[in-house]
Amino acid sequence: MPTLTYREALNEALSEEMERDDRVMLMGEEVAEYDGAYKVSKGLLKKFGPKRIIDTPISETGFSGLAIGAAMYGLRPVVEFMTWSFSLVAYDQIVNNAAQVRYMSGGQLSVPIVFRGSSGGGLQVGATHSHTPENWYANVPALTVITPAFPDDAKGLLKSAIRSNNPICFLENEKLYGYKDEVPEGEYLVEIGKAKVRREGSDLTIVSNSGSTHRALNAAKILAEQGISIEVIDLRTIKPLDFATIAESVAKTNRLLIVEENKPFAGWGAQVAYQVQRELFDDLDAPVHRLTSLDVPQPYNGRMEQAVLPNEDRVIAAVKEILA
Amino acid sequence: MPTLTYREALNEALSEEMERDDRVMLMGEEVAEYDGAYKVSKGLLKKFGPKRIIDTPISETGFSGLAIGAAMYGLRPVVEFMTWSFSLVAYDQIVNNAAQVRYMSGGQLSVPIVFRGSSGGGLQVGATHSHTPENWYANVPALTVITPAFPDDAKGLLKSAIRSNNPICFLENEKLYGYKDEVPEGEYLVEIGKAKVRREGSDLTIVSNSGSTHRALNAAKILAEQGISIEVIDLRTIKPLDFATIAESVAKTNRLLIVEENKPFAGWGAQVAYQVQRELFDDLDAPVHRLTSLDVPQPYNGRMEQAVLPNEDRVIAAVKEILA
Amino acid sequence: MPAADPAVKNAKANSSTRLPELSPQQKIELFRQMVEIRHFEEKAKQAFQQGKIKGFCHLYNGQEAVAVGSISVLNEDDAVITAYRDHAHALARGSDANACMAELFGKITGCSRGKGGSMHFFDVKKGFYGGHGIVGGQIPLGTGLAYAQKYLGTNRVTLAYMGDGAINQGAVHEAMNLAALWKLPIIYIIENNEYSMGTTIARSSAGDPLTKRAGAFDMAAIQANGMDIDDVRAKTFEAVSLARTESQPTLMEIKTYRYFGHSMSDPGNYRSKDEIEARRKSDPIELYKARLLEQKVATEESLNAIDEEALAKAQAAYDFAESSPEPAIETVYEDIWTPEDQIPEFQPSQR
Amino acid sequence: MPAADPAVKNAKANSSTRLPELSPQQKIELFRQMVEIRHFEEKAKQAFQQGKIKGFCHLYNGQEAVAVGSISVLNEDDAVITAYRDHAHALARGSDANACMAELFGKITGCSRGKGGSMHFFDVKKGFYGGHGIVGGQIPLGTGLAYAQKYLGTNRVTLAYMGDGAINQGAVHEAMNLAALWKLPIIYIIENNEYSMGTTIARSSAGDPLTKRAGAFDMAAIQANGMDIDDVRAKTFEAVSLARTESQPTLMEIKTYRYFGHSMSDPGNYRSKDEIEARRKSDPIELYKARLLEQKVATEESLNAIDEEALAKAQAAYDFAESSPEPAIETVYEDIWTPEDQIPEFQPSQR
Ligand SMILES: Cc1ncc(C[n+]2csc(CCOP(=O)(O)OP(=O)(O)O)c2C)c(N)n1
Ligand SMILES: Cc1ncc(C[n+]2csc(CCOP(=O)(O)OP(=O)(O)O)c2C)c(N)n1
Ligand SMILES: [Mg+2]
Ligand SMILES: [Mg+2]
Repeated sequence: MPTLTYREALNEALSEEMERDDRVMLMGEEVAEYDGAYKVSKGLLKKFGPKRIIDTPISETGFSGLAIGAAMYGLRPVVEFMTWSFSLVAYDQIVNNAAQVRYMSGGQLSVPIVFRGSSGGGLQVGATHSHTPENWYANVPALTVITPAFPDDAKGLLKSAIRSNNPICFLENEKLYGYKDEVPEGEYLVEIGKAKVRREGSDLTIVSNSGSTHRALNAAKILAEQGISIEVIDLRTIKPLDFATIAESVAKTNRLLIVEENKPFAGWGAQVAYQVQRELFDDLDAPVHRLTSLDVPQPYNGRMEQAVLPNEDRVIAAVKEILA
Repeated sequence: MPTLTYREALNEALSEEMERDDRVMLMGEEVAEYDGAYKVSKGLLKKFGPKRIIDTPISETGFSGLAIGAAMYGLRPVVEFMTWSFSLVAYDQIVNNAAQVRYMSGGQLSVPIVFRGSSGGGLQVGATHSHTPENWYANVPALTVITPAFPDDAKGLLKSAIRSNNPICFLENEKLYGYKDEVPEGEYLVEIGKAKVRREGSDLTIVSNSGSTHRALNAAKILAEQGISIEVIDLRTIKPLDFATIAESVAKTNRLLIVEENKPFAGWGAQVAYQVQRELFDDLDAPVHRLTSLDVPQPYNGRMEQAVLPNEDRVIAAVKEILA
Repeated sequence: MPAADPAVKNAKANSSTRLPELSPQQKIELFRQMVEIRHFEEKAKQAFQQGKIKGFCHLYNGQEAVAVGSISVLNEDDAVITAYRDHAHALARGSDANACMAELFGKITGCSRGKGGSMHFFDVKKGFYGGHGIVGGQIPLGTGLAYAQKYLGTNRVTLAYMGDGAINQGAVHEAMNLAALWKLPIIYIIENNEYSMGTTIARSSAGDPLTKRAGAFDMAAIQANGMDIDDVRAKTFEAVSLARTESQPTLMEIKTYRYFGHSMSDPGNYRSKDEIEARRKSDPIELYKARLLEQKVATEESLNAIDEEALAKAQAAYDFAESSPEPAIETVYEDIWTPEDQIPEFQPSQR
Repeated sequence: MPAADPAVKNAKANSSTRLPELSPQQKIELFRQMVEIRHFEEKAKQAFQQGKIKGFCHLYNGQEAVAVGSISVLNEDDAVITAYRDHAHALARGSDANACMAELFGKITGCSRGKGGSMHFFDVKKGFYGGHGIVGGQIPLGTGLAYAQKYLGTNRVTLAYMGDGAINQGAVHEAMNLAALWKLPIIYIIENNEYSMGTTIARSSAGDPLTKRAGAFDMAAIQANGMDIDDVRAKTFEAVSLARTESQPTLMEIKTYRYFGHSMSDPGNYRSKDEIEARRKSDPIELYKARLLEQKVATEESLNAIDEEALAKAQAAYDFAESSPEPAIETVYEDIWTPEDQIPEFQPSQR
């Protein structure tokens, strides 16, 4: 199997799906001539031309709404937010239009659209540029929220997302673009709404997503050396939530730690915690714990930002606290 | 004590605070000459003149941002969203500017601003107009989110909010504007961040806010006739969360039901549930349950909308399920 | 190109494609449409007052010539999108009055299955893309319809309507820049009824006339008299021709007036009775009626008969709506997701 | 009033308040400021390449005459706000170069205590309100500063800067309408460096020139040559006078050019070396230097000495930043909330 970066895997997904269906097009700031701010769309302009790879002005509300309208008309747009932090200016279009026109029209319309781009902190770009907006979207009925952690999932989930006939928020992670791993060639679809056990273990389950999955796996490796066996579930899709996979694991380990980069108040981890205590009340040997970012805006300073994020040390400490 | 509607109580709070401090001004669509779409600002233009009660164009991003800038300069603006559903177009200004400039400036700036307006469903105004956006804001560090359920709290909390030197999202409830109750005259401040036990009971605790508190109280009354004793905690402030009051009650009743009008995925109730199972794991005789709106966009049809909302019947059924 | 010049810059396109003369039947048909809309709205008003319609309900009385006139120059497969004051646009597009009234009543037979209500009518088969509640939010969507029309090589155009108040939403500005930049076949129609709720245009919008907003983008702009359906048709036709032949957008400002409050919940204290009475004197239906009589296209009796028929049709719609069933509660879970026919391999477990 | 006429409509205000002639010292001071900014940025570039500065870092080289010239016509108590390319505006406003460099290094001695970084400089004591990362998001804020200045009767004005790409954000359009409608004492300055990241202005903005965007609102508009500090000063002074004497906003488009990539992370492949070389020939510092020499305001040696001093100052800032302490980790919890001095009764338990 070829080894690709997360970035290349996304690029391959885009390219394959655009080849497959000429109603698929990519629109966003600097996606065409610049090859993408993070080079996810590298080479696509050359391959597909300016009709299908479109540079936009800095008008997120305008081009998001435009793409939603185009989807209502039968195109299958992929909209790149240079980062998801910039989607805040387009929040209304995504929530009120992408997510709701099908319902409000009694099912006459569909909105086959993928909003995608980088997200998350850790690169010292400050409070305005480091959001993890997955809950803001996952709380909205009819929106699907996907956050891949590995190159294979990046490819397989993006391909599925583009084929989906429904509106999808696809949150990539800036820090993972350079991450390399094996990725199946050609037709490779990963099912939306399915979590994946990325490491098996018996003492405690960690549920995480995106960058946090890597922190969790790193911590699990260190803990293994200390004789502690951690099962790591990568959520992949935040919503719809694959509760069955979580439940199966927690029924086995009886302990759950959730690791998420969100700010703590009512992040998706709170939803997981709620469902687990409700459905597996008698299986739990300890309360569900969550490890999140600290409840402060993102600072620029590197040491401070590391302290804000749920780093490996904090994961290890939390595991030990639960097992204590 | 005089009896006022929720609407009149808010009006009194605005009026008193504007009299007290002439840096306080009110800005929004139809707040002046029209006396407010929901008449919350009735008579204020007459009393304070057009310099301090300002009708705006339909430009929520523009006037929210303008008001944040004015707050940075020392004014104390109150911004009315005709409904909070329309704040979605201003989401970036509230999250990235109101909530973050103080932090990003290392504490040089403060943003004494109150965003307020009606919110919630139940009036058959459809999916675009029925949002309960409290989580979308409460998830953001540095934002305070207040949702009063009664006229006295509406007055006392709005006065405190206007005096606060920090940015506050104050979510009123369309369906409560006509609700009447006793309200203390003159100087009456309610502390931000404090929940209130609105009914004492011993069998089960309900935590709720805003319109849901009324549903909970109605259900509690009916249940009392059936010999079931419910304690109802009105959260009042969603964030910062008054966990102490919740904990005290749950330690007594050992059972918790959360009633919130939010769509279910990662609503504030999930946060409450998370904290309760974590801190009071051994006190719980049953898992924490949540009753939320159904996970669908808001339908127009009245019977359907009632089915979507957490109505009294659903509260009673949930209580009985927990106690079974 | 002149910036804020309120004249469409397509002299060429104009000369080659002239607005076709209407036959007497066609003229009478336009009259009928306006009258039907008027009666539909009167009936809706009555039903609202009876408590059969809930939520917000925005009536169109006074503005009929705008929707009917502008939509009359479209082809059947062109697209239309508007805000929440949407009954007339659906009806002018040919939507079934029964289904529209039933939507107001929240019935399953409604044009949005009772889920949309007054503000959220949809009839995609007729090229009507809603009915949108967030001021200005439909304008990027409409721009996207035009984008797709061009992308797919359809030679179709889009009419995207908004109120005068909507022009101050950033979304409108962003969308207009995109349309001008990418040469999209769209006509933005401001229905300038002088008020956004209780706010006069002078208190909400700097820059007069509103066509100047197009000048910012070197976009064509044109004004029309919304009380005169022929003027609306002529000007819209110019803009539609420019869109269809040169794929260029236009901003139209159509001057009109609404007789009732902003919505049924608005007592309308910000306008005097006198002002409204004065404006009713240039009623678009009366004006057109007089013209048809003058042109001897129809007789007083025949037009009165149309009025009677329209009234009966509105009553029939009311009866249909009234007698239609409520949606089954389970339908609350329908229409959230489109079936995933593109990824059949995951169907069963997809959701 | 003419709509898109790129001329400020304040002939009256102009004649009464003339841009004062600069003394030789003042001219040299302007030169010094530009040179200091240039060296500061060069030093920042070096520090970034050394890995001492992280995140995004947007340099100002080539644009110095814009910030220095426009800010030089302000009073000390006027307000300034800009986007993320903000080092120069802070420095021109009189911020301490050491504190600015320390901010880039993320140190506690930084002008935002290490919390803001390159994009989020603040120095409120100097009337500098940031440093904002979301394109266009600062424009409503700046409009609010001007609103408060007027509300409080200060007779002060605000300069609100943005890039040419920012003009397509809806926030900018909404704010300009408000400023025109409410007659706010603000000057919107587009620093038109022809690119938003890799996108030329022709590919992002319909309507040429950008001053037409003011025409939409009957707002005064004026262009300036951003390579010529005297022109920037003269035109900004006109706009500032209009704001101060008549409380009227102006949109300025200042034509300029940036020499380096969009940010330090941008290789800048979308422009040829030739293009940049050609533009460097009209360097604002060189141009002004030549003028000062021609006017015999200074000698080559004295200007070279200033250059040396500026270099030394930048190096000193670097050293200061380097040797400053990191913020204590606990400061992560500081600066979230302002103390609640207005409601002392609830202080202890407020948070
Ligand atoms: C973003 C947003 N803000 C506010 C509202 C509330 N609102 C609905 S209609 C309206 C007035 C619109 O006036 P105009 O655009 O002139 O249209 P008209 O009603 O006159 O047809 C307002 C303020 C809304 N629906 N959306
Ligand atoms: C809303 C938003 N969208 C996108 C970005 C990413 N971004 C930062 S700067 C920039 C280009 C801005 O160009 P311009 O306004 O011309 O300013 P310049 O960089 O030339 O000074 C972009 C796209 C952002 N910060 N905010
Ligand atoms: Mg109007
Ligand atoms: Mg630029």
